[in-house]
Amino acid sequence: MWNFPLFPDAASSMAGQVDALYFFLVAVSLFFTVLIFAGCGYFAIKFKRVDENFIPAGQKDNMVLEVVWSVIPFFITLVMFAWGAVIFFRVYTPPEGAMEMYAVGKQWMWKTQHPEGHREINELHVPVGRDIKMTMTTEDVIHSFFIPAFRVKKDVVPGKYTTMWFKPTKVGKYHLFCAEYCGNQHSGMIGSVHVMEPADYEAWLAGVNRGETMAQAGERLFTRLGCASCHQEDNKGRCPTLKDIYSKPVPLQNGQRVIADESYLRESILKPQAKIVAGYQNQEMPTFQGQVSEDGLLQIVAYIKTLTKPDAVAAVAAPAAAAPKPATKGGNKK
Amino acid sequence: MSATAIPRVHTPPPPDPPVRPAKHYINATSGLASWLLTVDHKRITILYLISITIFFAIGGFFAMLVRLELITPQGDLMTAETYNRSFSMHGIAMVFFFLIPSIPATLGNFLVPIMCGARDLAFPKINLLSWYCFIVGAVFALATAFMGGVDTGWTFYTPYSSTYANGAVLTAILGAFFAGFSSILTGLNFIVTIHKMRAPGLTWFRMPLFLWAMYATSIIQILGTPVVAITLILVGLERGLGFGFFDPKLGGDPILMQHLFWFYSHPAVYVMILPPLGVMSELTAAFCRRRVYGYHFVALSSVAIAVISFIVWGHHLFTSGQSVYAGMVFSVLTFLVGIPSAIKVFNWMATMFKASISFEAPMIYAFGFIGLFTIGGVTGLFLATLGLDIHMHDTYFVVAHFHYIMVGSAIFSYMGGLHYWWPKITGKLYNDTLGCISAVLIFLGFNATFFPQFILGYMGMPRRYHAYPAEFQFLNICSSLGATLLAVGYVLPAIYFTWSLFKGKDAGPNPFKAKGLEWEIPSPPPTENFTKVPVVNSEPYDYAPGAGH
Amino acid sequence: MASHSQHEHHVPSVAHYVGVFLALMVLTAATVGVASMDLGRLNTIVALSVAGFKAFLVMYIFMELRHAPSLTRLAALSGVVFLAIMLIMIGQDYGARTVLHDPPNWGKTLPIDQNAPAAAATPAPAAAPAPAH
Amino acid sequence: MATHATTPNAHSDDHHHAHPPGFAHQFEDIGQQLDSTTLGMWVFLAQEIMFFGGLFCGYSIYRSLMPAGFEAASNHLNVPLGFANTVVLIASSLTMALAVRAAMLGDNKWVLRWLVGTLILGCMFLGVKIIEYSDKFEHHLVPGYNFQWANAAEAPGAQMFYVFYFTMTGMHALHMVIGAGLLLYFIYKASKNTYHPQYFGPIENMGLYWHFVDIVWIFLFPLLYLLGYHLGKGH
Repeated sequence: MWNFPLFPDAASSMAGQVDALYFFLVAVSLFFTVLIFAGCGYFAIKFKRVDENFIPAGQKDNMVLEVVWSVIPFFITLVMFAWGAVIFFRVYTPPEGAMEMYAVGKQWMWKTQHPEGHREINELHVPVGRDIKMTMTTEDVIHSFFIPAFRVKKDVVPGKYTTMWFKPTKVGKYHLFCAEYCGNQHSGMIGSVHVMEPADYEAWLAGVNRGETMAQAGERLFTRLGCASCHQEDNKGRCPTLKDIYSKPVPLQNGQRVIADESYLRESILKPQAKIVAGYQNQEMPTFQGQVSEDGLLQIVAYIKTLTKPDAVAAVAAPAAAAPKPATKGGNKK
Repeated sequence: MSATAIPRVHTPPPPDPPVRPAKHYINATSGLASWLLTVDHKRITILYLISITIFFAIGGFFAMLVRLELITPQGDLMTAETYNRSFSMHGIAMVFFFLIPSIPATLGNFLVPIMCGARDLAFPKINLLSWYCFIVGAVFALATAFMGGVDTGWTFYTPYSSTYANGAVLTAILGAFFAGFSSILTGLNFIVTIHKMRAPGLTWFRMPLFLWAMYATSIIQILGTPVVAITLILVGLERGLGFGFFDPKLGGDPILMQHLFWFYSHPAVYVMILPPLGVMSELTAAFCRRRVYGYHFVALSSVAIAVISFIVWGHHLFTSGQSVYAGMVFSVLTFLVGIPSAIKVFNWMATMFKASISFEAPMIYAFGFIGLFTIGGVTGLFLATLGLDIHMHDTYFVVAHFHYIMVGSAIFSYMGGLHYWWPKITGKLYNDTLGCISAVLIFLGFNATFFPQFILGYMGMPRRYHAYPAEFQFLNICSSLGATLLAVGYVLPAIYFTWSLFKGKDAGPNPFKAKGLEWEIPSPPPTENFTKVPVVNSEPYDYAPGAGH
Repeated sequence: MASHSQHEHHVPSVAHYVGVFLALMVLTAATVGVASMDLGRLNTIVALSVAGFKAFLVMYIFMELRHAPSLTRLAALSGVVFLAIMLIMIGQDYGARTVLHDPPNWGKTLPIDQNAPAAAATPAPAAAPAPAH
Repeated sequence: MATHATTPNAHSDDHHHAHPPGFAHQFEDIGQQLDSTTLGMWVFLAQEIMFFGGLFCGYSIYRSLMPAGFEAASNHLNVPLGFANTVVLIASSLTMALAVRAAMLGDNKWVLRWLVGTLILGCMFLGVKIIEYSDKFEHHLVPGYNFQWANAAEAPGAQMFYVFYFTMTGMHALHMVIGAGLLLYFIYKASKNTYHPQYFGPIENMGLYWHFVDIVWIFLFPLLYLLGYHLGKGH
């Protein structure tokens, strides 16, 4: 009870910058608060009413003074805004080549998953010094993945992926909270993030019973659900190939272009006709809504990512480069 | 003594004690029906005063439950379910049934017609309808409480409130809907009265600043409240009939519900703070015995706050999946809306310069308000800063910030206004020293309760937590101690106000020797306020005639 | 009848109202006519502007805004303006999300140029069989 | 401050000069009363605009997110019936305006006739709505109530369209029912010869409310009915 810290420990690359901004704002606020408290105190004492009938002199309104004490605070706030926006962008822009981790919020537990396939409940082991990109979603209500020590938080919204990243810089065990009210055990939906030395992390990863990796699980699902029959490697199937498409632009049938990121892949699995690839009008693909769990979707998406060779970034390898298959069945079922 | 010698003038012998008018609006007619079916704006003020005080007590009761539970890290006083229902009822009772109507429905109802020089509001029957809407909403809210309460918080976020929550969500939604409708009708009445029923000679810039604040508040009440009404109806339909407005399976987006909800709910917090700012201007002018410095700027800053408050709500959604660019737009606009509030505080301080400040109870409340409103305002800047809000959103820092504004500033100024106009409303004087003591007690209790929560907030303690990690316990204990002191502070005025009703001395028309139309009529005023329509031919607060801008 | 109240109401003639009614009928028919043609995005713009003009006609004539004091017009306008504020501010969030894609894709060096010719990647949609809906 | 001094218990001399019937005491004169009631009505209508605005906002966001589903679903609506309904409602707006005009002239007999005409047209409108709603129930197009849609791809968008179709037209129909109730009240008042050139405020406000409900439908018709019209029939 008595060993109560007054400041959270800073254990991520961004924590220092957020704290610096915090202290800047504390300083500015303290300055203005003391200025106003002292001013009020002094005026209260100095101009105390002594004589009932004394009428203080009228005051001339001074436009310049009004403009000054509006514009100066506004410029100070612009500084706060700019500094805050820069940090906001950095926190919500995962760097390239970050280690992909997944988290699925479910009413009152966090299911985290490593790319190597190991799954944890309310626990997250991460190596120190590595950029970690979290791709998160929820199976029911809105939760919020919040690690105070890393100064980072992002709501998870049903029906889409939200991402955030952090780079742990200090080994240790830190709190993991759910910050968005999600029902009965909202306060029970907590856990801990273990930041470990890379060697210890590898040992821990090896030690734990390594199930199949995400990609392998994704591949198994990919074949079991019959995706492989259409989406063939060399584009012979009735559907576009999925080779080399991750995070590259996909020309759509209505002329727009979309980045094939996780959200696009997930949406195309659940609602195939939402964004049909150009050149493929037929709507053969059934919706898999309800047949694949959130974890399964993450695994399939992870598998599709492995189909993109990292070096094939620059070339615009639009998947439909090959001649589009003529739509075998005209029109579409009404 | 100070360099400027204050002229020593022989004070005349005290005038004979004021006599209470035989006939006034309280004893004009008697009987329950004359109260429940009244169309006199002053009587409707009393009806509202009683009903919102009851809800202040209910909200306070649930607040004490929450604070008692948080003394220990592990949730042992009550189950998580009961805790969630307690803070939800605390939120709903306080926001919809006390803070939104607090000043507009009581001091506003009483003073707007009198300050305008009118006999009554433009639509007296609609004024009574507004109270009955409040009562229907109150019945629904109490029904919610007795049906086991609701555990969605006062924000009703979907999909939890529409599909996963169990509890009387639909009744709570109806309660909030009718309370909102009552607020719309009050706003409508004020706008038409201020526009169309001002006394001859009372131009816009001769109006007291309280009227400016009530006008700005009415704009928000009229244009904001219907949006939360439709949003709550949509949540109700999604829960009741399965219409999936925000259901992701139909392509719906829960963030749209947050957008529509906060489109009203942020201007709603300005409905809660604008009337107190108006009361503050009146208190500063009366107890510095001087016209408020920069009258035009303070008046127009109220309207500026009202308009800009409609485009800033996105700061509630910074971490909710809202686009980063929309976040930046909302962040810069949120800083913009903070400026008019700063202008007001600086102008009040400038009014005090070389003034003659007396320290009756209302002025102690005014000083307390300036302190707490400043802290509340600057902590708002923290949350408007994008980089910090990522860390602080949904933590106790947010809880502390909005309590500094809602309790520290709004209720503090409501109390100040109540102390200032109590002699006018009831014709009775209360014990002034007790008034000052209660102000200091509330100030200390309030700071002890909510300042530790800023520290807890930056430490990362999330909101609405039934149990929390052990290292947060000490600060939570301080907060709970402060809460008890705060409760005592709030009970004290109830005691000496009621005492003053029976034992208080008669207050003459102008106990504080202030300037204003309301101080020119007897207290308590007759039913028709003015026997002859007043003609206003001077500047507001003209303590020093001829000074002018 | 010399009404002593200073509100001398100019009472428009019946023909006046019937004329507006006919105009509204014509506009409604026009809306339906235009809607039957496939003008792509233009359909919505035309539909809304015609509806807006019809609404303006009803407000201006039927609801007596023509000789209403400017305050009443301001009240009418404020409703529309704040509705526009709501639509724009909520729309800018969804617009930013769909068009600008949040940071994970922002700043990528990929040629995400919406109107760049699709480098022979996709034949012009016309070549493909008529998009039978 | 005010030059007016009140003796504490001065008996309030009745200095009001003679007022036309229907005058409310809190006003100075009938002109101020008319201005105030009209302004009050317009402020109420501004609030109603924001109330329906929430629905229009939700509709436009989802329509931009799911255009295909919305167009397919909208194509199911019976446009000729909708067009007929629009004609009926604009006609009722005309009769309402003529009723207000008759009230301004103090001609209570014609006020009564035009109001009854408006009421009949309003009921016709509601009748057509009932027909349309029952048709949707038969085709299982009521969301949340075993909603069925052939084309699986557009099913979510279609259901969302019908969610907004039922809510918007339902809210509009509710306002029509309230309007019809008010019309009955005003028909009763007109039969009592209450309106004359100085006192026609209430009728004018009723007219404002009715025209507002008409304007809401003027926007609803193109947005809901004509959305998928260019896709051709039976799609």
